[in-house]
Amino acid sequence: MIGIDWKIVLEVIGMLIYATFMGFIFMGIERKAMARIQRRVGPPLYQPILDTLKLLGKKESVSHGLIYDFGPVFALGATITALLFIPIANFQLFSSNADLIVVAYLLEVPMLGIMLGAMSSGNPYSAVGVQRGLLTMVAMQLPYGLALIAIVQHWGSFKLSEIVALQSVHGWSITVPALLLAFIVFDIVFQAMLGLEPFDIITAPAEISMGPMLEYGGKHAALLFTQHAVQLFAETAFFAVLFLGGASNLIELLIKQIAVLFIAIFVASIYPRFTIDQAAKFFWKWPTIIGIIAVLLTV
Amino acid sequence: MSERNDDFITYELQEFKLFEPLFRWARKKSLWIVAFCTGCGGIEMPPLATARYDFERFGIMPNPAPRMGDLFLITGYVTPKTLKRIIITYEMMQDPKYVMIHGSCPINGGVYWDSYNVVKQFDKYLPVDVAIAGCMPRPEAVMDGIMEIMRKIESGKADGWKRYRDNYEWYKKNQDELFGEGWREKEGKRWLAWI
Amino acid sequence: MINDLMILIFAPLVAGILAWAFDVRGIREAIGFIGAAIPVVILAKTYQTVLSNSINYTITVGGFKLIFQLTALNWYFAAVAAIVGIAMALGMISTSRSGYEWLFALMSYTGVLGVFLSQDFIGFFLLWELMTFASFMMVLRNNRHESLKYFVLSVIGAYAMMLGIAILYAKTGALDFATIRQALYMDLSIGAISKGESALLFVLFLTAFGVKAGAFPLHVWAPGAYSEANQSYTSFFSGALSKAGVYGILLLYILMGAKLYAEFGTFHGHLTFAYVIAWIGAITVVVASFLAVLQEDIRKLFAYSSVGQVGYILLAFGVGTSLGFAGGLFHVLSHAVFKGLFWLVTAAIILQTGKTKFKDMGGLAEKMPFTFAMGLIAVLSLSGIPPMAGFASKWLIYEAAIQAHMPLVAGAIFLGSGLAFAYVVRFLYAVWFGQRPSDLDNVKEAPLPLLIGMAILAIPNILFGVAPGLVTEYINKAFGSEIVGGDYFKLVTPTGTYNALLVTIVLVLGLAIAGLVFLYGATTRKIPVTNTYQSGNPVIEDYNLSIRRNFYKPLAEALDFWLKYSWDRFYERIAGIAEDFADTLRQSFYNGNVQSYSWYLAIVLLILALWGVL
Amino acid sequence: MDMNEKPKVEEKAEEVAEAPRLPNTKEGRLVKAILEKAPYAEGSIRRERRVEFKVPADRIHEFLEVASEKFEILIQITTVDWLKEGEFELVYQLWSVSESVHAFVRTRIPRENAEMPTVMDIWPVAETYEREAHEFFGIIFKGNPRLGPFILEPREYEKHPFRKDFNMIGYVKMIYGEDFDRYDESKTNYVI
Repeated sequence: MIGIDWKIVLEVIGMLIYATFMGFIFMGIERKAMARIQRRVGPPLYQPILDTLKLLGKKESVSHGLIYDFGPVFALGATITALLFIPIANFQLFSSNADLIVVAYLLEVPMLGIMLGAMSSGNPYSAVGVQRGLLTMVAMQLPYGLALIAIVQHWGSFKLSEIVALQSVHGWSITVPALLLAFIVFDIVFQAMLGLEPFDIITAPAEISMGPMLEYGGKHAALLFTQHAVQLFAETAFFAVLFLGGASNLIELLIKQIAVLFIAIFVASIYPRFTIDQAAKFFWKWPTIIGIIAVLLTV
Repeated sequence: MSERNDDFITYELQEFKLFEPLFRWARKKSLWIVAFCTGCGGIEMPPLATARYDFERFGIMPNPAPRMGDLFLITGYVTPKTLKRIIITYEMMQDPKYVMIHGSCPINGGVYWDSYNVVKQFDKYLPVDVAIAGCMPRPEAVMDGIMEIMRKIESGKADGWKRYRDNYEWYKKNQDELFGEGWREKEGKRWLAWI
Repeated sequence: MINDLMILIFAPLVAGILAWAFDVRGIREAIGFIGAAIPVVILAKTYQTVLSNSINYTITVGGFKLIFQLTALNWYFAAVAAIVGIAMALGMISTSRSGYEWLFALMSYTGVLGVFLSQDFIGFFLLWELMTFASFMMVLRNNRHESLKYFVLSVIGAYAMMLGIAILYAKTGALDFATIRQALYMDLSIGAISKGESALLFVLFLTAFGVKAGAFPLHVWAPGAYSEANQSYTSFFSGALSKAGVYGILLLYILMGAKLYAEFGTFHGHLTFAYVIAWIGAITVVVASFLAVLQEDIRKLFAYSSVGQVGYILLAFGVGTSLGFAGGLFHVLSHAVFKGLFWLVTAAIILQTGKTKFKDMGGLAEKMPFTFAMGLIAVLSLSGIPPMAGFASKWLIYEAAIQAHMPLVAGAIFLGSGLAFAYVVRFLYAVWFGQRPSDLDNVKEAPLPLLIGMAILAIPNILFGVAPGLVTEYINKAFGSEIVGGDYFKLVTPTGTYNALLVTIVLVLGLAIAGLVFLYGATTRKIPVTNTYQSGNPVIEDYNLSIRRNFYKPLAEALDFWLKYSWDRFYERIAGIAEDFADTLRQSFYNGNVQSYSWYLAIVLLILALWGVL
Repeated sequence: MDMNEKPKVEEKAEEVAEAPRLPNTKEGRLVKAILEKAPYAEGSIRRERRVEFKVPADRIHEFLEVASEKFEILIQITTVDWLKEGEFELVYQLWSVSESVHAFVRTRIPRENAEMPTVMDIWPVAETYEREAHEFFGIIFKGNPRLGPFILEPREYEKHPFRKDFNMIGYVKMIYGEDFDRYDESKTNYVI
């Protein structure tokens, strides 16, 4: 149907390798920055790569059934799909074929993959983790939607490449007051999507020992770590494209992504953890109110 | 329940020919500690993660899930009741796994040498890679132990898990001798009333 | 050609009567299946002719002229009902216990087809009542209270429609749609129908169709009725019958759209009356989804989910733009397909395990693999995962809602789809995964006809997910104008694109890459469910390892302020008041002794005399 | 049984006079008040904020009900095994939040098949302390529903390990066999 033109195929392969590598480096930056905030030396930047290699190199691998294996594979596949539909710097990849809503939904799909696998492991802790993950997702869906609607209404188009073009002409989204509110809302939701501190109810390390990922070891955990890395890269790119005007080349995009990451890290290293119904109440109070104001301003 | 363990032993392992040196380096540089503080030394581990000693420099991170963890710290005296949990958690960990025992109690019973409730020699029940002397060793001694286990992994001598697989019958005999045959069933039934 | 329509409409009814007559296990299933298959055949045959012109058929019955017409639009609705009907027939082959169920199932099938095809209010009303009566009888067989609730609300809807028809007849003097439409159109200038009357008409028709579609305040009957009827019939009940309500709303647009626009004007750029429908749809989506998440019974969960999904369609029609109609129509098809599939999966589960509560199910994935695979397809489609039909229709609705500058309504959809995701995963966890209770160990796979029925409903889920262009191209022809561009695999709207095929291909490639990484590692070893990490404690068979009861307790706590109010209890209280009033009336007036009756007569005569009438 | 409880050395000097002159301090008034209501007990003041009562075994439940108005919290049930006198000494340690005074209520019961009424009806928390006392000393608390193996392994539970007549060295030698190697038969010179 579509002629296989080798330019896109090479771009895709190059982008996947670049995104995975940078995703791991972002996780390394995350751990290093949190360590430096606590006046510790902190691990080397490439530590997540080492962790994933060690997990992949495990000599034994355990599984609770077919769906237990399918979960992480589906999560990583969905994240790679989401990544390839975002216009990253000057590479358009497939972004001309999909728009904001499709990418927003593709970024939600890995959650289903992880939940699928975690549920089939039959462990009570992972069941509690699944319950919390779903409730967080339900809670953040409304503000997340409102922020996206505000952007679309302001720029009048769903296509990400068009939004980037408009931003390069009229200036970044955050310069518009209404979209600044949407920026705040999206940043809170971004914190929950990555599972960083105030909202790491899903994998609450002390309470329910790693939440859904509890029964994952060896190569399943390696898959989940790679998925987290690619998701980190995809979501920071999505954030940059929507609010910080995308980027003409990779370096500029990298700077914007790291800036967004540092906002999340600083918030994460300060706040204690919400309980799940506090998080739900919080998401339906402040981010939703700000989101509604932003949406009404841009109508 | 006991026959289920045998397949856990007879299951063949994955030998990575090409990337073995890379994986060995990765295993050395990223050890994850199973956050299961067994005895009185559990409180000795957090100082290692604080700003002064910071074992995260070496890529060590406490991890609550045994499936992902590979370094198991036995800190302090080991009572039979805790030993049952340690054995179950140890068997859940995935294969290249290492055990490090802190303090003299797991080595030879230490101060509780004559107590009915403390296991005298931990080594009879689970293979040990590095033992650190001292009635709760100071963080410097523990860091030295960590250095030691990293050197052993690098040189391939940290083969506690291989020893466990090879002479599993001997370990199992000792365990059954202490707890009695089929102790997992009995233990599970005993706590059923409370769950 | 002419009597095709008659065969199309009344074949199921005839088959139903025959099946009821020959109440023998083998024969009535065969007759019933044939009765359900005939409409599919006729619709397939008339596909080509419908695209160009419409087929008409008029018969005069007792002085009334009934007109039946098959145009592109109602062919679409009839086709949706036919697909779900054939799947229902297959499902009922294995789950129906008597001819009674076949009779009333096929009678409601005739009613729905008649409603979609009729072009005048008499035929429309009669077949509407036939449909309601048949579905009421299906529910009456299992649970009197729920059927009574359904009956009362349907009667309210029927009376509202009757009044509306009467007013229209009085005003325009005609009963068939074409002349009414013409008269109302001309009425814009004359102004025979005042603003108040058109508002009354709008409210009457809205309640009439709202009851059947399960709109917010009138959704109370749906959970009870959907869960008490025979489960495979419920796939038709919620898949096709609720579409009759939605077809009614569409009819409202066609007949009175211009009039209502002239009367009520616009509000912030949207048609006022359409904005009301949109908000009813949005509230239905949010309320029904929240209630669906907190349910403990598998049937109640899917019942509330059906109400919520029909709320999506109402919302899409409420948006009022042509893209809104396209999205709504596409969602009619995708909802009928994945909800029908869900109900067949529920039928299979209840047939095999005999249990309906979540707390005594679990771990059925190994025991019923095919049903589980069908359930997974339905889950992916309902929660709107890209390669499925559910996503394509939701994507169109999002586009329409945001493009028409209805932000808060679009926000409601986002919340609704999040909740849909939550309750669907709750179903997956409670039924398929986790630890299997000991009494479910000898559960076998569902019988063959049920599986075929599920397969029939699963194929369109995937087909229209990967190639949504097929449906949107037909909708463009039905509306005559080019609403959604793009070829079979790509949807192009003025503001956004969605290439379904490319998304599927890239998803498959992604899965392949992830699979490669997976295969590289050590070969996996299967372990029993008791070998899990319970912080080291030994786990034995009779530990309860899965959360099956009130899975979303924190959400219930976060919402306890809103959960205090329930329309169901409100209606029950009104019913109670009405009953008490009737009792007091009976005690005081009709107390049986003749003297008081003579007194009443005397008083009435006196009043009439004073009034000077006598 | 408390590990960190310093062993009780029996006070040499008995209370001299029959009706002890209680100083007019907060503790004094408290003890006087309780002694009026429970004449069968003897109360004395060890030091500021610590009070002591001796109560005969059969009247203990009644006395504790009286004391529970003033002493709201039951901190611990300590058991002392007097092997030579063939008696267990049960010490109910109470804490009065209102007057912030710590009370020791002592009773003596014979060692062989020791029986005690439960105090769970006064302080429900007593269940755990009684189960512990039962497991380690074998005292039967009538009315406590959940006596039986509590923390220890069932094998050690039968031995009631904290009784003085429990031959620990012999038991450990039997359990751990050859790797229990650093002892000398006579307890005189331990070889560490």
